[in-house]
Amino acid sequence: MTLVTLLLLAAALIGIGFYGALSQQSFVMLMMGLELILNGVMLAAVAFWALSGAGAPEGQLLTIVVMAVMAIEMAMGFALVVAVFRTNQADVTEGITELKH
Amino acid sequence: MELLTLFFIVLIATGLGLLIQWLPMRHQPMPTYPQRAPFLGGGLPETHAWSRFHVRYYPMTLLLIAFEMEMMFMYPWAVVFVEQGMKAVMEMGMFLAILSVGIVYGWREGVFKWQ
Amino acid sequence: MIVSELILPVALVIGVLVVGAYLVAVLDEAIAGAIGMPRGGSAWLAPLTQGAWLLTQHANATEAPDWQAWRLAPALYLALAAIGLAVVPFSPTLIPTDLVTSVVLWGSVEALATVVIFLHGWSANTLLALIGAYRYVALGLSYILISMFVLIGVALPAESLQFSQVVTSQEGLWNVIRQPLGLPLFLIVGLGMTFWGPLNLADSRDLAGGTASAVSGPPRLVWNLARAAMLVAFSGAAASAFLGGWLGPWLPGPVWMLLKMLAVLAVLLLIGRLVPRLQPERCVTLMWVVFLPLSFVDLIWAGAAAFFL
Amino acid sequence: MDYPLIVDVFFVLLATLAVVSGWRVFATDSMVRASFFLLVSFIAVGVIMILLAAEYLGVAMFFMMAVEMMVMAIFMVMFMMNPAGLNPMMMVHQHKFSIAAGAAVFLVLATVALLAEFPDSPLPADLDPVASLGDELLGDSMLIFESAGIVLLTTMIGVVVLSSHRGRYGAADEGSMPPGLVPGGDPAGMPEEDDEGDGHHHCH
Amino acid sequence: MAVSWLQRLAARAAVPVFPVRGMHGEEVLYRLALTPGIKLVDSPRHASILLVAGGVPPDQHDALRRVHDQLPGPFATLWYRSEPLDELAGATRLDDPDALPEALKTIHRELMSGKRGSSPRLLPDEPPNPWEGLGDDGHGGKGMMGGVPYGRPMAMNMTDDIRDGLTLDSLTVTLGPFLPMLPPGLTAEVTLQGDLIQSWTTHSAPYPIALESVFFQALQGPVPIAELERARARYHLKRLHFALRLAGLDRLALEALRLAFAPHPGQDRAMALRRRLVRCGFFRLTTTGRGRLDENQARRVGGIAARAPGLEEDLRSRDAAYRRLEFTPIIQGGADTNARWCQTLAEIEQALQLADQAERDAVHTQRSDGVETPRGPWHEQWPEEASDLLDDLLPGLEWDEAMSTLASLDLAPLSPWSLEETSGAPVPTSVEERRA
Repeated sequence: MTLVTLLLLAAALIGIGFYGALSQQSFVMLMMGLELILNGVMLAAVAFWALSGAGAPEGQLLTIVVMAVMAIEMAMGFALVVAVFRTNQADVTEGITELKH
Repeated sequence: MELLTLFFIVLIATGLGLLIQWLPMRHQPMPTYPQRAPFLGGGLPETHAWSRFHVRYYPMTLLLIAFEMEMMFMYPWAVVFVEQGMKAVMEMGMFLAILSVGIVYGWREGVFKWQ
Repeated sequence: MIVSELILPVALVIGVLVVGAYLVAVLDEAIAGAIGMPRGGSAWLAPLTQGAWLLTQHANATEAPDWQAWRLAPALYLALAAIGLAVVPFSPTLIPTDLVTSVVLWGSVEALATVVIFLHGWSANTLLALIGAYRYVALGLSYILISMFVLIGVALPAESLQFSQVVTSQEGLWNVIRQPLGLPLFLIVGLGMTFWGPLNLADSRDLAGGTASAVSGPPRLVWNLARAAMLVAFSGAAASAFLGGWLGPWLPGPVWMLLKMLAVLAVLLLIGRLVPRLQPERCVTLMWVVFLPLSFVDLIWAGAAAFFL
Repeated sequence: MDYPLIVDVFFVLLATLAVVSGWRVFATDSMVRASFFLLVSFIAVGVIMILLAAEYLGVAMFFMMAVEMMVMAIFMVMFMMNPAGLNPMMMVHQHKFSIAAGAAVFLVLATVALLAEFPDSPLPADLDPVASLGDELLGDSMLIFESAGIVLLTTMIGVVVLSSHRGRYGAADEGSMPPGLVPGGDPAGMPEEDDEGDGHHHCH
Repeated sequence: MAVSWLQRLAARAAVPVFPVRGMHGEEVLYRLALTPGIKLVDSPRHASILLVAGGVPPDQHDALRRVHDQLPGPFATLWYRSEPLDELAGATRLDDPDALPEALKTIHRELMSGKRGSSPRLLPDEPPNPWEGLGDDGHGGKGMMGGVPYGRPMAMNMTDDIRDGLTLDSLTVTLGPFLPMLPPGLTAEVTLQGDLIQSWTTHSAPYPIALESVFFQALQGPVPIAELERARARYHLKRLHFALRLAGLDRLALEALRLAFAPHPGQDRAMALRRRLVRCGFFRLTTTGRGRLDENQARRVGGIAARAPGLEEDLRSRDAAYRRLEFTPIIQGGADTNARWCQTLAEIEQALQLADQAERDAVHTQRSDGVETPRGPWHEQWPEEASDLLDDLLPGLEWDEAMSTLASLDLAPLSPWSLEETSGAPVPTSVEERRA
C-alpha cells in the first residue's frame, strides 16, 4: 500500500464513475456515477493526507467537504427528480430541459 | 491488529449464518410453484411485487441526508468539546439551532406525514 | 500473543452472541409466562425445541427472489450484531476490538442494519415482505439521528469516541444519572434496531410476519438468531455507554458487564411485551418531532454536565 | 512509510472489491443491487481509509454511505422502470464514447500518479486524527464549518420545497395537475384530509 | 444419529398451527389461543400444521388449496368440523373441541418422528405462466417491461395516485379469504401504490358470525337480562382480542379472551382492562383517527359503529326492563377507529354492569319484538351485511391503518344458527322452532 497504488485505485474509481456518469440515461444512475467519482476523490485526499501531507488537518477537512458536496448533490438531485417526475412522469436526463416551463 | 480481529469476527459470524442455512438445505428439494406463490390468504397477485414502489416518506429521507451531514461535523467536535470550552458551546448552539429550524420547517410543511 | 489478541476476542464475541441470543429467547419466554401468556414446557427448553423444528422444516422459496441477497441478509444481520458486540469493552483489558472511533462504528452498525433489513424484505419479491421492508426503512432512517445525538452526548465527558474511554469517564458517576434522558432514548434505538415490540414495523402481525413472512426453516432460524444477537449487542453498547460497563464493586469487571447487559435486555423485552405496535406514520412523526428534540435536550444537558460535573 | 505485509494483502483485496463492485454498479440490472454495490465500494474505500489511520473518516464513510445508499435505493426503485431488473436491460447512451472517456480519464490520472513526484511525509506518530480534525473545525476552518451549516440548512429547505407535495398552502402542484384528475378543485393529499371515507375522487 | 436427536427435540416444540378460519370456526381458535403448547401463527410458512376450522364454501376450495400448498414440508392437515378436500380424503377429521389441542400435539409429534408423512401437494407444479426457455433471455421476458419474466407479468402503472400526484407502479392483488388480518371469508381485489391502498373491491362478504342462543330466545320471549348482557360483552371481548393481537398486545389480547370465558366476568375486570389499554398507549399509538364513517354508513353498519358517532340507536332503550335498570345508550363523539374502540370498551363495561344489576333483581326483558344484538338492532330484519362499504372507506389508507380500521368494524352478517349449535352444545328447542 503506497501512495502510487492508492492513487491508481482512486483513478480507477474515478474512471468507472466517469463512464457511468456519461453513459447512463437515467438521472439517478447518473448520480451514481458522480458518487463513484467523489469516492475516488475522497480516497485520493485521504491518501495524500496520510502519506504526503504530514497529517495536515486540511486533508481530512477536504474529505469531509467532498462528502458534504456529495450529500447536498444527492439531496438536491433527488428533490429535483421528484419535482420533474411530478410534472413529466419521466426521469431520463433529457426530461430536465423541460423543467423551464 | 484490532482490524484483523474484527475481520475474523465478521467472517465467522457471516460464515455461521450461511452455514446454518446451507447445511440443512443441501438435500431439500426445490419447492413447487404453488408453494412459492406469495401468501395472500388464498388470493393471488397479478404481477411481481417488485415495482416502482411508491415510498410515502421520501421528503423525510432527503431531509435526513442533510441532517446526517451535520452529524459528520459533530463527532470531531465532541472530542474537543471540553478542551475548547466556550467556543465549542457556541458552536453547538449554532448547530442545534440550525437543525431545529430544519425540523420545525419540515414539520410545518408536513414532511413527516405520509405523502 | 495470537491467543490473547485474536482467538480469545473472537471466541468471546461469538460465544456471548450465541449464548446471549439463547438467553434472550429464554428471558422472553419467561417474561411472557410471568405476565400471563399460556406457557407449556420449560422456558429453558423452548428456544432449543423451536430451533430444532426450524432446522427440520424445509426452507421456502418465492417465485423469483433475489437469491443471493435473500440468503445473505440474515447472515449479514448476524455479522452486524457481531461487529456491534465486538466494540463493547468487557474489562479494561478485555476489549475485542478497541477501535479509536468505536462509538461511530456503532452508529454505522445501526445504519447498515437498516440496509440489511430492507434487503431481507425486498429480495423475497412478495407484497407483504416488501411493505414490511419499506416500512422499516422509515423507522430506520428516523431513529438513527436520535442514536447519534445520544452517543455524542456520552462522548462529550469522555473526550473520546472510544467505548473504553466512555466507560472510564463514568468512574465518578454513571451516565445514566449524569444524562438522565440518554438511556431511555437509547432504548428506543435498541427496539428499533431489532424491530422489537412497539417498533416491530418490519415483521409485524398485520403483514403476516412482514419481511419474514415468506421465509421458513433454516433461513428463518438465522434471522431470528440474528435478531436476538442484535439485541444482545445493543445491550452491550447500552451497558457500556450508560451503566458504567465493567465498573462496579466486589465482582470482576466482565461479570458486572454481563449482569448489566442482562438488566438492559430484561427492560427491553418487558417493553416489547407491554407496549402496542406503533402505527408507522405516527412513529415517524414521533421520532422526529418528539424524540429528536428530546435528544437535543439530552446533548445540551450532557454538554453542561461535562463542564460542571 | 512501510506497512506490514498483512496490510498490503488486505489493501489488494479491498482495492479489488472496491473496483469490482464499482463496475458492477453499472453492469447489474437490479437497481437495489446497483445501489448496494456502490455501498460495498464505499465500504471498501472506508476500510482502506481506516488502514491509512483516518479512523474517523473511514468509519464515518460507513454510516454516511449506508444512509445515502439506502435513500439512493429507495429513489432508484421509485423512478426507474423495471427496478428489479426482471428483464435484462441496457439504459445507456453514447456507450462507446463513455467507455473511451472513462478509460482516458483513468489513463491520464494514472500517468499523473505514476510520473509526478509527491513529497513523502507520513503522519507524525503522535497525531490524534480525530482531535486534530476537531481542533481544525473549531479553529482555522471555523468559516467552512459555519458556512457548511448554513448551506445544509438551505439544502433542507430546498429539498422540502422541491419534493414535498403537501404543505401549509396546499398541494405543491396545485394547478399544474392535468385536468380531470381531481374534479371540483379538491386536490387529493391536502393536510388533515377529513373526507377519507367519501371516496368520490378515487380511481377504480 | 444426530438427525433423530434433532427430530426428538423438534417434536417437543410448541406446535405452530396456521388456522384457516372457516365458517363458525372462530370459537375453537379462541380456545386454542389460551392453550399452552400451541402457537397460532400468521403465515403458513411458519406452521407445521394447517388447521381448517369450520366449513369452507365450495367456491373457496381453490383458495384453500393454494394456502394448503403454501406450507413448507413436512406438514400435516387437521380438519375441525370441516369436510376435507376430495384429494385429502384420508386426512384427520375431528369434531370434538376438547380433543383438538391433544390431536394437534400428536400430529406434530408424529410428523417430526416420521411416523406421519407430509401432506401431498394438491396443485400441479407449474408456474403461473410458462416461462422457461421463452422470450429474449429464456426467462419469459420481452424487451424492458414485456413478457412474463419468471412466470408473472411485471407491475405496471394503472391509475394515477390518489395522494401526491406521483404516478408510479400499482400492485393489484386479490386478498383473502384466509388472510389472518382480514375478517374470515372476506375476499377483495386491492390495488396498492406503495403501502397505500388505491382501490378496494370487495368480492365476497365475510362468513356469518354466530350469536349466542340467548339473542334468538330474546325474540321468542323474556330472557334474563344478565345472560343477554354477558353474551354481548363476550362477543365484543372476542373482537377486542382480535384487534389487540393485531396490535402486538398479546398479553392484553389474552386478558380480553380470559374475561370473555370467565364464568362471571365482573365490571371491575373490564374497567381494569380498559385502564391498562389506556396506560400502555393503545389509543394513542395504535388506533387512528382514520376509517371515518359518514352518517349513512354508520347507520348501515349499526351497533357500535352507529353509536360511536353519536346516533342514539339502541333497541334496549325501548324496553321497560332496561329503563328500570337506568339504561341509556352510550355514545362517543367520533366516527373513526379510535372512537369505535372507546365505544366498544364502554359498552363492555356497561353490559357487565347491567348484567350484575339485572342478576341481583332477576330482571327479564319485556319486549320480544326486537333485540339489540352486538352487531346492531334486529327486529323486522337482520343487521345488514355491509362489507361493500369498505370499497369507499379503505382507499387512501396506509396498510396498517386499513387493517386496524377493518378490525374495528364489524361487518359480517349474522348466522342463522346460534353459537351453541355451531360449536356443538345441545340445541335449545326454541331456536329449532324459530327456524322451522
